[in-house]
Formats: sequence, structure tokens, C-alpha cells
Amino acid sequence: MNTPSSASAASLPPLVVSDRLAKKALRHFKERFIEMLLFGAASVSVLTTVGIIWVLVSESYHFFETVPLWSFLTDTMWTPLFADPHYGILPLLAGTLTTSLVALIVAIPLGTTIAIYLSEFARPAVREIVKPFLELLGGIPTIVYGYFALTVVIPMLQLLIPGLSGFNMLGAGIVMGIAIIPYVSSLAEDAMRAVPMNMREGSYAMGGTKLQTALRVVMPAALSGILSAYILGISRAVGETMIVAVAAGMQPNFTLNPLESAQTISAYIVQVALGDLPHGSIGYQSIFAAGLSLMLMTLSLNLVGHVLRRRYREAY
Amino acid sequence: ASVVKVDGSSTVFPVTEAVAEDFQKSMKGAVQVTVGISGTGGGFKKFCRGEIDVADASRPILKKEMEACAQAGIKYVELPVAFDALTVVINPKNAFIKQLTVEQLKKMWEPDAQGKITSWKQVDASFPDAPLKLFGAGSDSGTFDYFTEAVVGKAKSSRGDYTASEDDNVLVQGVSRDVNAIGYFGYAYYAENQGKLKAVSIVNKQGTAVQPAPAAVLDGSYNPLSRPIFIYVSEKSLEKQEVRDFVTYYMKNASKLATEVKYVPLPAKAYETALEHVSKKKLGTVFGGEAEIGVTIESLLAREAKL
Amino acid sequence: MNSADIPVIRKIIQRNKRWDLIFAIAGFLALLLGVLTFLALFVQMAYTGWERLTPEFFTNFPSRRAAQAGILSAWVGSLLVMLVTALSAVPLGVAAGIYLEEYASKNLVTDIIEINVTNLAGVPSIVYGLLALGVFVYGFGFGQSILSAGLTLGLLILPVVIVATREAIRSIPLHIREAAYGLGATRWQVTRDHIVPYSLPGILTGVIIGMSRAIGETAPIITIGALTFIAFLPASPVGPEFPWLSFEWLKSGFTVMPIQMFNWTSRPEEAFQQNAAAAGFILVLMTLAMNATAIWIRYHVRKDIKW
Amino acid sequence: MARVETAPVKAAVEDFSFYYGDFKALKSISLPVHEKRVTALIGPSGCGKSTLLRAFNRMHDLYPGNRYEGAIRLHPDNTNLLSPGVDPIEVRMRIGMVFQKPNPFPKSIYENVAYGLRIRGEGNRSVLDDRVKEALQGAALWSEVEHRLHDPATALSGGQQQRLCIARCLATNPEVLLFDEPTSALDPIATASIEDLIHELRDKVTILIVTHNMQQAARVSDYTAYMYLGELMEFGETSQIFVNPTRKETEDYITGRFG
Amino acid sequence: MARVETAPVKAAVEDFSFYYGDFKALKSISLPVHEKRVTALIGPSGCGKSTLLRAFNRMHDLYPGNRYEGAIRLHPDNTNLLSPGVDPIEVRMRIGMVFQKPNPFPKSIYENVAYGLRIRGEGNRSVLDDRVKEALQGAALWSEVEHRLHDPATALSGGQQQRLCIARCLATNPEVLLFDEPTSALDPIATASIEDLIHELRDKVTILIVTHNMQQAARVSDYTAYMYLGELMEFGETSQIFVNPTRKETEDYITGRFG
Ligand SMILES: Nc1ncnc2c1ncn2[C@@H]1O[C@H](COP(=O)(O)OP(=O)(O)OP(=O)(O)O)[C@@H](O)[C@H]1O
Ligand SMILES: Nc1ncnc2c1ncn2[C@@H]1O[C@H](COP(=O)(O)OP(=O)(O)OP(=O)(O)O)[C@@H](O)[C@H]1O
Ligand SMILES: [Mg+2]
Ligand SMILES: [Mg+2]
Ligand SMILES: O=P([O-])([O-])[O-]
Repeated sequence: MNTPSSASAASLPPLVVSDRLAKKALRHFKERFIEMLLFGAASVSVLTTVGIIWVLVSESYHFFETVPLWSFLTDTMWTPLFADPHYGILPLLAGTLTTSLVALIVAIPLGTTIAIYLSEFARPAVREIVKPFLELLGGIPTIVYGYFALTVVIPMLQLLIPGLSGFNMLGAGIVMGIAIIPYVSSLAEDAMRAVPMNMREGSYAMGGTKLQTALRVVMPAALSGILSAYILGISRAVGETMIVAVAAGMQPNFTLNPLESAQTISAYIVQVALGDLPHGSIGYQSIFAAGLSLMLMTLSLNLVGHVLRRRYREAY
Repeated sequence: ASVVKVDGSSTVFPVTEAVAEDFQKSMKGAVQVTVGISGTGGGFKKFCRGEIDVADASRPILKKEMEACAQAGIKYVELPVAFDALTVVINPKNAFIKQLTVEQLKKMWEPDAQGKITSWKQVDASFPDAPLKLFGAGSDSGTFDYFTEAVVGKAKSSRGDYTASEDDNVLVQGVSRDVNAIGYFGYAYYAENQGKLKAVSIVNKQGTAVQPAPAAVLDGSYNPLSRPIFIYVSEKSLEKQEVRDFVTYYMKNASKLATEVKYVPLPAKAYETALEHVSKKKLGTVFGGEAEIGVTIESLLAREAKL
Repeated sequence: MNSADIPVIRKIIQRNKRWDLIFAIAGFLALLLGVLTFLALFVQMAYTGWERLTPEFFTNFPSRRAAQAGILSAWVGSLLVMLVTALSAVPLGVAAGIYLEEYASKNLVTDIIEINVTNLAGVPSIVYGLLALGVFVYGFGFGQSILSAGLTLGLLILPVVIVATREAIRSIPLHIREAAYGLGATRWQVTRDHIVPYSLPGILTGVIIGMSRAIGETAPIITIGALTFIAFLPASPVGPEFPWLSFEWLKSGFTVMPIQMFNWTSRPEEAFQQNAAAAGFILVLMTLAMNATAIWIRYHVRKDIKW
Repeated sequence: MARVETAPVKAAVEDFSFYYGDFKALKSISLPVHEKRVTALIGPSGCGKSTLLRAFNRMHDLYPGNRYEGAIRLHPDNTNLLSPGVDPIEVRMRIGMVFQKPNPFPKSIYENVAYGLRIRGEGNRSVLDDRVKEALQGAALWSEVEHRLHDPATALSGGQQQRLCIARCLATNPEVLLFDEPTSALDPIATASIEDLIHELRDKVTILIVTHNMQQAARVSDYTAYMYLGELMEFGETSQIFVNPTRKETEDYITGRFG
Repeated sequence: MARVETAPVKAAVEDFSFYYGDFKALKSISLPVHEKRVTALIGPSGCGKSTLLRAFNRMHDLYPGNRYEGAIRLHPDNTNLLSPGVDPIEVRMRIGMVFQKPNPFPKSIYENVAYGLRIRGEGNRSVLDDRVKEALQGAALWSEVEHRLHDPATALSGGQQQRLCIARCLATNPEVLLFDEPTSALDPIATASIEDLIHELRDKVTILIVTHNMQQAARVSDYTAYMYLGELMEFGETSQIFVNPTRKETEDYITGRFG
């Protein structure tokens, strides 16, 4: 046997780094250069965020020089462009929350049901056909949904609820909910399908039915994925613009009643953008203040999503 | 290709669009015309920043805008295009309104009404206790400026809690679907949607209730809601051949095209005068930056002639 | 358990299965609702806009006469904007995805980038509009041009492309990478020869889905102020002399499909609603075609790569 | 090691063939499974051990395109488990299964064990408590988890998880227990504890176990079936199969000449 | 079986320890690898066989948090493969590796074999053609694929894929070949063909092989190292280790008393 040991090391030739093994400077340089390029590309996304925050904050800063933050947060009227301006974000916030809530009441149960159905009940053939169909539904431009809400859904609702106004948060919210079903169902289904089969087999082997397996085993196992699907749905609803702009009424009403018309934060921004406000006017700044509020809302949603994902990380 | 940039009033847009379309055809595509819709105020802001050649306006230029233009060294020629009847509309199923006075309109729309006047009964005791649903022009529009001036007495002075849209069709939709709704916008939008809307007769200075209609505009009886509409052309842009061509074409065809899009054209004389102003570079406005109410066609002609 | 329990067990199973059935029906109905909504929407637009779907509709410019109006400038505009979007988002997104998956070691910087990409994916599109207004339109002075719009949408879909790239790369099994490294390949060689080619279908799918989202975006385009009557085409990207490329078109004004549709829906004349429906129908068809391509790639091309 | 007195047949595989789509994975297998004995299935990878095992609780019904032929009869009631008239859920309620990779549900230890009872409609807390304790004791896990019943099951070590999975089955008192390579994902110490457990369980329940580890088969089983390419090559008492196989192939495999 | 005449040491592991983060997976291992001989690493699952093998071509550098201690010297130049001054890419160019699961690139058969040459900058078509043919012949695959060199490699059977992976290494003439359980994903027939191939290759190249199959180790190797819990328990000529192990643990393992 010829085991080299530290004792015999002295008799071996001295330690060398062969020429072949020396780092080749050129190759090393090229690799570093490419890495820098790729890193540059990756930083663009950070620059985008910086850009968004910078634009929103700097314009809002001027806004808050004129408007005290306190009245922005507590005033119940939002009329920044009128002779007697009020700058209370509450009406827009109420509109945003109400439409989002209606949308979620539609999208979360339906989206979850569809996800469970596709992932646990439907035959693979059905799933292969239906899933792309749902994805198509998610690809329809929201402006199209907006007119669908205005010309089809709201008139139908008016037949059911006499006296319902022609623009209302209910109709806009319902259609928005339908529009975000695909996001919720598709992501939730992905999460459930990622649950390994052996988990399901465990339940089936105990004599569980499909529904029991889905509700008691698959859903808990996929919890973090399902929660992020919901969070994505919520942030879509909060930021959705064209449906509410077209169908919810563009009226900054401080109300949580979905039968009324109202304006959301995003709808206010397009409304103003439809006109033209000069750089520097309080009106121009007001859309950035509104945008900042919107951004903060979605940002905190994302944060919640992040925490939830961490907390309920799948441990299959 | 050379480009003519127009932006501004949504009221004037139909006329300018028609002109732009025909003009581009007559030039066989050698000139490109873009027509934006930013509202009269928005249009003037761009105009005074030198971003556009022509501003569409549904009211004369205001003091503040004149100053902004002066500061930027922008001079302009003012060209009246047609007359419009600002129309107050209600839902066809509304049975209790036959006519409205300016007083009543003011009660509904003044800033003090915000959050307080929410029922028809508060506007007039004889009206039922039904919710008052208001639809009106957005604050960046000339229509808004003119209506508030005419009704409330001060431009831009309005309550804020109503459905405000730069998009007049949204207003049409809103009023046509709600029995208790009332709204206002340019006559053209009413004329196109007579089936879905009812125009309210407005009691004029002389005390008679008048329906909006071309004839009533011509004879001056539909007041105070008749108003002239304009285009403003920048002096600097007039140095460009294509802008001169466009404006000339505009004035030559305004009468025909305004009628086509349901406005009341001016007498031929008015367009000739306007062209003269262009060629002689007669700059400035004849309104002195004041929002004037109840300008009739005759008085407009008289002023133009004096410039 | 023994055989005597079997009748009890059977009862329980029966009850459990009843719930199974109830849920299956509920699931099917929920699915049906989604599918029916889509069909209702699609059929309604097709039905309303059917008469307008003639060849001329695609070759005509917008016009004040509904029957002659077409979507030429809109679809060309959409195409050019998408070109800029693709050229900006694809290289950046793919490179960023590669960096994050293949190069980045776990550290604070890459953590920040990661969280940042996830967050960006949740930022409402209207906020991108504000970014564009502040940075591209005013900051860089690109104005309301194809360039501004294309870059805005490019940033908007950047997270989609990054995420798709990362997912596609992640689906490449570790042992393929190890095989290549084991032969002495450098990181870049592994990336170039293996990672990129094998993840291409996945990346492509993501890009197309991102683009189909971008093509229907309305809000950010409105925010940069592009609601305009455009009856001409931007300058051709192919120039008459060397290098036969012209970038004039990047600075041109433009309109896109959803804006044209939005524009028509806000016209007073009923006839324009038909145009809007027809344009909406085409727009949906365009996104459907893109999505269908993406889905096709996902289900067919991707399946062909076996590990 | 193996203890063989005559024991009644609990289940009988009768001329059983199985198809994955067009692929015939099992060919006319006949095999008795004796009551309260351990029967081991051995054979080289891919020979169909798992396939046969999974037929016992109709696991193959979960995937499309699978087809059974022949019968597996469960005694004393002589039910053909594979008959289309027999509800697979009922079969699975009678026959428990432990998988290769421990697969506890993402719930607490307690809820894992209670799961089988809950889906049988048992909601009474004190009944559940008792049965959970009993099952955990039966799986030799009670002392290790008794103070953390409400911790997530995934926090347990691999060997503990596997015993939890066994407890989960025991809680519902199955007539037959199926094990599919239950220790192949475990370290030697955990493996030993599972083998001990199987030793104890065979007094209470009929066990069928798949293993790729010859030594394990020799250690834990009373009967051994040697399979090769979808066929049953040899079946007999474990001592006989390992000491004195009748077929050359079995001997080659057992002595490690191939595989 | 094993053929042991004195052979020079091609590589020497010297007091080598390895850490996955804080976990010390290998503990002070010293081991010679003889030139043009087959050295087998055996031991129960998780004992660190793969970890040791993968240290030879710095595979661990691909993942963060891994740490080497000690040295692996490659002779005759006596380079410490693990020294931070040594470029892992060059190490991998000298030492080839075949993995547990056949992992051909989803490219053509030809491109798979040519890949190693291409990244070394070889672009000459006729040189490539020759070397690809040579390598495929060396891996005993030429006759089976010579008429479909441009078919996708993934269309080959598992055993063919594994031989392709060997050909891929051979094409670049490595000094040492590492095999990590190269047959564990294969059927018995494919296994036999790979074992035959290893037999032939040992005249040309130094081989280090990890296997969990004792019989395989006995069949193919000249030297065997038995590892347990990250330590090298015993190293020696294969015949000696299998017939007359010096340590009790080795004997237990080899005779299947545990594992
Ligand atoms: N879902 C399936 N579809 C098609 N063929 C399958 C499927 N599962 C297994 N097979 C095939 O059936 C045969 C028997 O597989 P099985 O899993 O029963 O083998 P096994 O003896 O359990 O092997 P191992 O020891 O590797 O688990 C194999 O040839 C396998 O390739
Ligand atoms: N990436 C890793 N991070 C942390 N620990 C690891 C990692 N890979 C392996 N280990 C641990 O290191 C030890 C040795 O693992 P290794 O894969 O080398 O074992 P092995 O002998 O090859 O086993 P097997 O026969 O199962 O392949 C094991 O305890 C394993 O859990
Ligand atoms: Mg198996
Ligand atoms: Mg290993
Ligand atoms: O768009 P306006 O005509 O109301 O300014």
C-alpha cells in the first residue's frame, strides 16, 4: 500500500501549480465582463423601482408642501381640481377598497374552486383544454372588460336591482373579479399541482375522497402558494384601472356602498391624464400623490405576501 | 412629412377632426395632422408651452393663459369656428322637469351645494324627494369653465362631488341610465343621442323657456348657454406653410363641416374676416381674457370686425 | 377493523362521496362561468362589430364617418410600440433572469434584486404610466412618442420576462449543468451552450404572454398622453439610403389599438360603438393569437426537450 | 427470524395481470398472503414489486390508463378487491399503506394520526385522543412525541416520520398493511427501529412488504416472493428461499451475482 | 476480478476534510488512487462517498458554503487540486466525471461527444469527427450509433446514454475518470455492459468509482475503500477487503448484516 502521509510528504516533489492550471487571465476577464453585463441588466429592474419611487416621492413632496399630510389622510372630500379644492384621499381609498372587495368576493371563491377542480377533480384531458382557455381569459385587455361591464353587466344588474345607478362599484367590481379569476385560479392550481403525488397518495391510501384529500391535505400543503395567488389577485384588483374608470362612475364619493358610483385611486389618475395638466401644477402633483398611495398599498400587500410565503413555506 | 399639431377642447374636437381628415386627404398625405383631446385648459397649457401649433377652445383664452403665453413669447391669432348650445340633459323618463332656471342650476352646482344638496326636493320644493345625480364636464374643459361662469357666476366654481368626465360619452351613458340624473355637455353629444336623453328648456334672461336648437342659437334666444367655439393659431407656427394651409382650409370648410357635426356655423362673413386676420397677422383676443356670458353671433361679428 | 364494520364504512363512504359530487358540480359551474363570460364578451363584440369587419377596416385611417373609419394607424402603432417593447424588455429581462439564476450568489444585492422583481410584478400599470410621464415624457424629453410608450410597456413586462426566464432556467435539471461543468466548461459557456438554448421555449412563452399583456394596456398609454386623432403612419423604419434604417418613427406621435377603441367608445354617434366593438374584437383576437402561440409552445415545443 | 406455523390465508392473488396502458407490468401472478405473517416481495429494480403491492389498495385507480386482470381476494369475506363493483375507497379503508418516502401531511402530529378517523366521521375529541395515543404507542413513537403532539409533523426526523406514517395507518385498524420499501430513505438506525416495529406488528396485522434489501427481507419476513420481469419466480417460506432456492435465478439474485 | 501489481499513485487524498456549511461531511481522509487501476468507494448511504468523489473535480465549487480542508494531489505534477490558486475549470478539464443518472445534453449524439472538444476551442470538423469516433469506440457505443450520430441523444436507451456520457468524457482524454454510482439507474443488462466497459477502460485511465452495490465493487475494482459516517474505515486491495477485512464494521457491512 502506498498511502501518502504527512511523514512521507518530504520525499515528494515540491508543490507546484502547473502552467496548465494557472488561471488564464483572458478567460477570467471575459467571464467577469459578461457577468458585469448581466448584472447591469439585472439592476435595471432596481433602477425602475428607484425611478418609480423617485418620481412619485419628488412630485408628492411638492404636493405635500401645499397640502398638509393630515388633511390628505382625514379630509373626506377629494376635489383637487375645483374652485374649492379638498385633498382628502379617503373617498378614493373607499372606492378602491370597495371595488377590490367586491372583486375579491367574486374572484377568490371562484378562483379557488376552479383551481381545486382543475387540479384534483378534472381529468387530465379536461384540464389540458380548460387551462389554456382560462389563461386566454387572463389575457383579454381590461379596457374590453370595462365596456363589457358598462354595456352588459350593469344593465343586467339594473334589472335585478331597480334604481341602481348606471355607474356603480358593484358592476365594476364583479367584472374586475371575473377578470382576475384566471390569475387566482392559475397560480393556486400551480401551487396545488406542485404538491407531490406521494402526499395525495398518503391521503387516498387512508380512504380519503377527492374532496377530503383536496381540502385537508393538498390545500394546507400548498398554502403559501395559494396565499400568494390571493395576494396577487388583491394587488391586481387594487391597481386595476380601466374597468373602474369606465364603469364605476368617476365620482369621488366617500362611501363603502357598492351600489353607489365612486372613483378609485387609479381611475382618478387616468381621469386627470385624459385631460392635460401642466408640469408643476397642484393637479399634476395630485396624481403623483394618489399614485404614491396606490404604490404604498400594493407594496405593503407584496410585503404581506412575502411574509406569508416565508411563514408557510411548503415543507412537503 | 410635415406635421401640424392640434390639441385642446373636446367640444371643438369633432370639427377639427373633420377638417383634419379632409385636409390630409386633400394634401394626399403630405401633411400629417394630430388632434389631441386635452380639454380647452389642457390645450392652452400645451399651446403656451409651444408644444402645439393650434389650440382648440370652447371658450376664449383667459387672463392667466394670456400671461403664460406672453411669458413664453407665444403670440396667436384667434379664430371663431362655430356656435354651440351647451345642453342640459335629463333622463327621458324624468317627468317632473319641464324647464329650469339659471337659479335652480346654480343651486345644484355651486360649491356650497357639495355634500348638502343631494335631493331634487332641495332644488325646488315642487320636485320629488329623489336623489340628485349629477354628471358634468371635467375641470380641465372649456365646457366646465363656461358652464360654471354662466350658472354660478365664477369660472371653475363648482361642487366636486359629481361624476366628472372629459369623455362626454360617459356622461351620456350616465344620464341615459339613471332616472334622477342631470348633466350638461355640448349640443353635438345631445343631438347624437336624442333617443336616450331629454334636453331641458332653460329660462333665458327674457324669461322664456327655450329648448337648445340651432335656430335658438342663431336668434340669440338660447341664452346664457350659447357660446362660440374657437381655434387659436400660434404666430410662430403660421410661418410654416403647412399650418397656413391647414388654417385656410379650416376656415374655407368650417361652415360645411360644423353643420355636419351638429354645430351652428357662423355667417360666411365671419370666416372671411378670420382669414383676413391670419393674413394680416392680427394678433390677440377680442375678449380681453374675461369669461363672457351670452355673446351672440352679432356681437361676435362686431368685435371681430373691430380688431 | 373487521368485516362486520363494512356496512358502517359503506355509509360513511356514501356520505363522503355525496360531498365529492356536490363539489365537482360547483367546480364545473365555476369553470363554466369563466368560460361563458369570455364567450359572452367575445360574441357580443363580434355581433356588434360584425358589419365593420371588412378589409377596408384594416386599411383605412380613423375618420369622423364611422363607416369609413378604420384601424390602420392603430394596428401599425401597436406593432411599432410592441417592437420597441420587445427590443427593450427581452434582452434586459433574459439577461437579468440569467444573472439571477446562474450567476448571482446569495447575498444582499441579489436578495434586493429578487424582492424587487417580485414587487415590480405587483405594481399597477397606471404607476408605470406615472413613471413614464415623469421620466420618459418630461425627464428625457421623449414626448408622447412611440419610444416613450414602447419603453414604458417594456419596463412593465420586464418582471414577466425575468420570471419566465428564471422559471425556464430552473426547470433545467442540475445534472445537465453538472455534466457541462464536469467537462471543464466555464460559466458563460454553460450559459451560452446549454442554459439559453434549453430554456428558449420557456422564455419565448413568457415573452409572448408579456407582450400580449402589453398590447392591451390602456392606462399607462393614456397617462403619457397619447389620446389623439392620428390619421397617418409614422415614418418608415426602413430608410432610402445607407444604413437603410431610420429611427425617425421612434419620435413620431402614434395611436394604438386599445386607445383607438377607447376613443371610439367615447364618440357621440351610435355608429362608432360598432367600430369600437370591431376594434375590441380584433384586439382580443390579437391577444388570443399571441396567447395561443405561447400555450402551443408551452405544450408542444417544450415537451420535445427531454432530460 | 421467520416463524412459520400454518396460518390461514388473508388475501390471495389469483392469476393477476396488470397493465400500464399497453405495457404489461405483471404477468399472471398467483400468490397467497398469510394472516398475521410478514410476506416480503423481492426482485431486481423494475420487476413489478411496487406495482403488485399497490394493486392491493387500488392505488392504480388514481391514474388513468391502468388496467387490472384477474383477482385479489380478501378473506374471510372473499371480496375481490379488484372487482369494478367494489369501491376503491372501501378497499383502502380496509388496507393501510406505508410509502417509500415518509409522507406525513403538513399538519400536526396529532392531526396526522387522527386523519383516518376524521375522514371516517369520528369527531369526538376523547375518542380521537385515545385512538391517537394507542396508534402512536403501537408505532413505538408515543414516548418520543407525547409532549409535542401539536407540533408540525414535518419537524420530525425521517425515521420518526416513517413511524408516524405507520401510526397513521394503525389508527384505523387496517386488516392488511402494505409497506413499499419503507426504510430505503432512512439511515441505518432508523431502519433498525422500523424493522423492530414490523416484528412487533406481525402479531396484530397481516403485512406485505417490498424491499430491495435482501438482508432486510431475510430479517423481517416469514414468507418471501421473488419476482423477475413482472413474473413471480418463486414463493415460499423465507428460510427456504434464502437457504435453498429451487430456481437458479433466485439463487443468483440472492447471492448478489446480479442486481 | 481485481488485478493488483504495484502501480504508481496518480492522486493522493491527504488529510482531507469537507464541510457543507457547518456540517462536516468528511473527516480527515487520506487515500491513494493508483494509476490505471479501479478504486471503489463503498459504504452505507450518506457516508460521504459522493462527497469525496466530487471533491476530485471541484464540483463542490458550484454551490455556495462548501469548504475544503487538506489536499488532493494529482501526480506527476503534484498539483493540489483544492488549492485556491488552482482554477477549478482546469481541474475539470483533467478529470472527467460520469454521474449516477445518465445526463446527456439534449443535443445530437455527435454534439454530446464533441462538446468537451468544442469548449477547448477545437472547431476543425475533421478533427472532431475523428475524436468523436474514437471516443464512441472507446465507450463501446460506436457500432450502435454510427448511423445515427445526428439523432438526439435522449432517444438512446438508459444504458446507451450512460455509455455516451462515458464517451463524452473520453473524448477529452482525462487523466482520471470519476464514476458516481454509474449503474444504479440502469437495468441489469445495461449494468453489465457498463461494467464490461470499466474493465476495458482501466488499461487507459485511472478510475474512481462509487457504488452501493457490493457485488459490483467486488467485480470491477482493484482497490476498495470502505467509508462510514464521513470517515475512511478501511482501504486495501479489493480481494483483501472482501475476503479478509481487518475491521469488524467492514465485515458487517459487506456481509449485509447492516445497510
Ligand atoms: N406509471 C407507470 N407507467 C408505465 N410504466 C410503469 C409505471 N410505473 C412503473 N412502470 C413500469 O412497470 C415496471 C414495474 O415497475 P415497479 O415500479 O413495480 O418496479 P419495482 O419492482 O417496484 O422497482 P423498484 O425497485 O425500482 O421500485 C417497470 O418496468 C416500470 O418501468
Ligand atoms: N448539498 C448538501 N448540503 C448539506 N449536506 C449534504 C449535501 N449533500 C450531502 N450532504 C450530506 O453529506 C453526507 C454525505 O453525503 P453523500 O451524498 O456524500 O453520501 P453518499 O455516501 O454518496 O450516499 P448515497 O449512497 O446515498 O449517495 C450525508 O449526510 C448528506 O446528508
Ligand atoms: Mg418500487
Ligand atoms: Mg451518493
Ligand atoms: O373639452 P371642452 O370643450 O369642454 O374644453
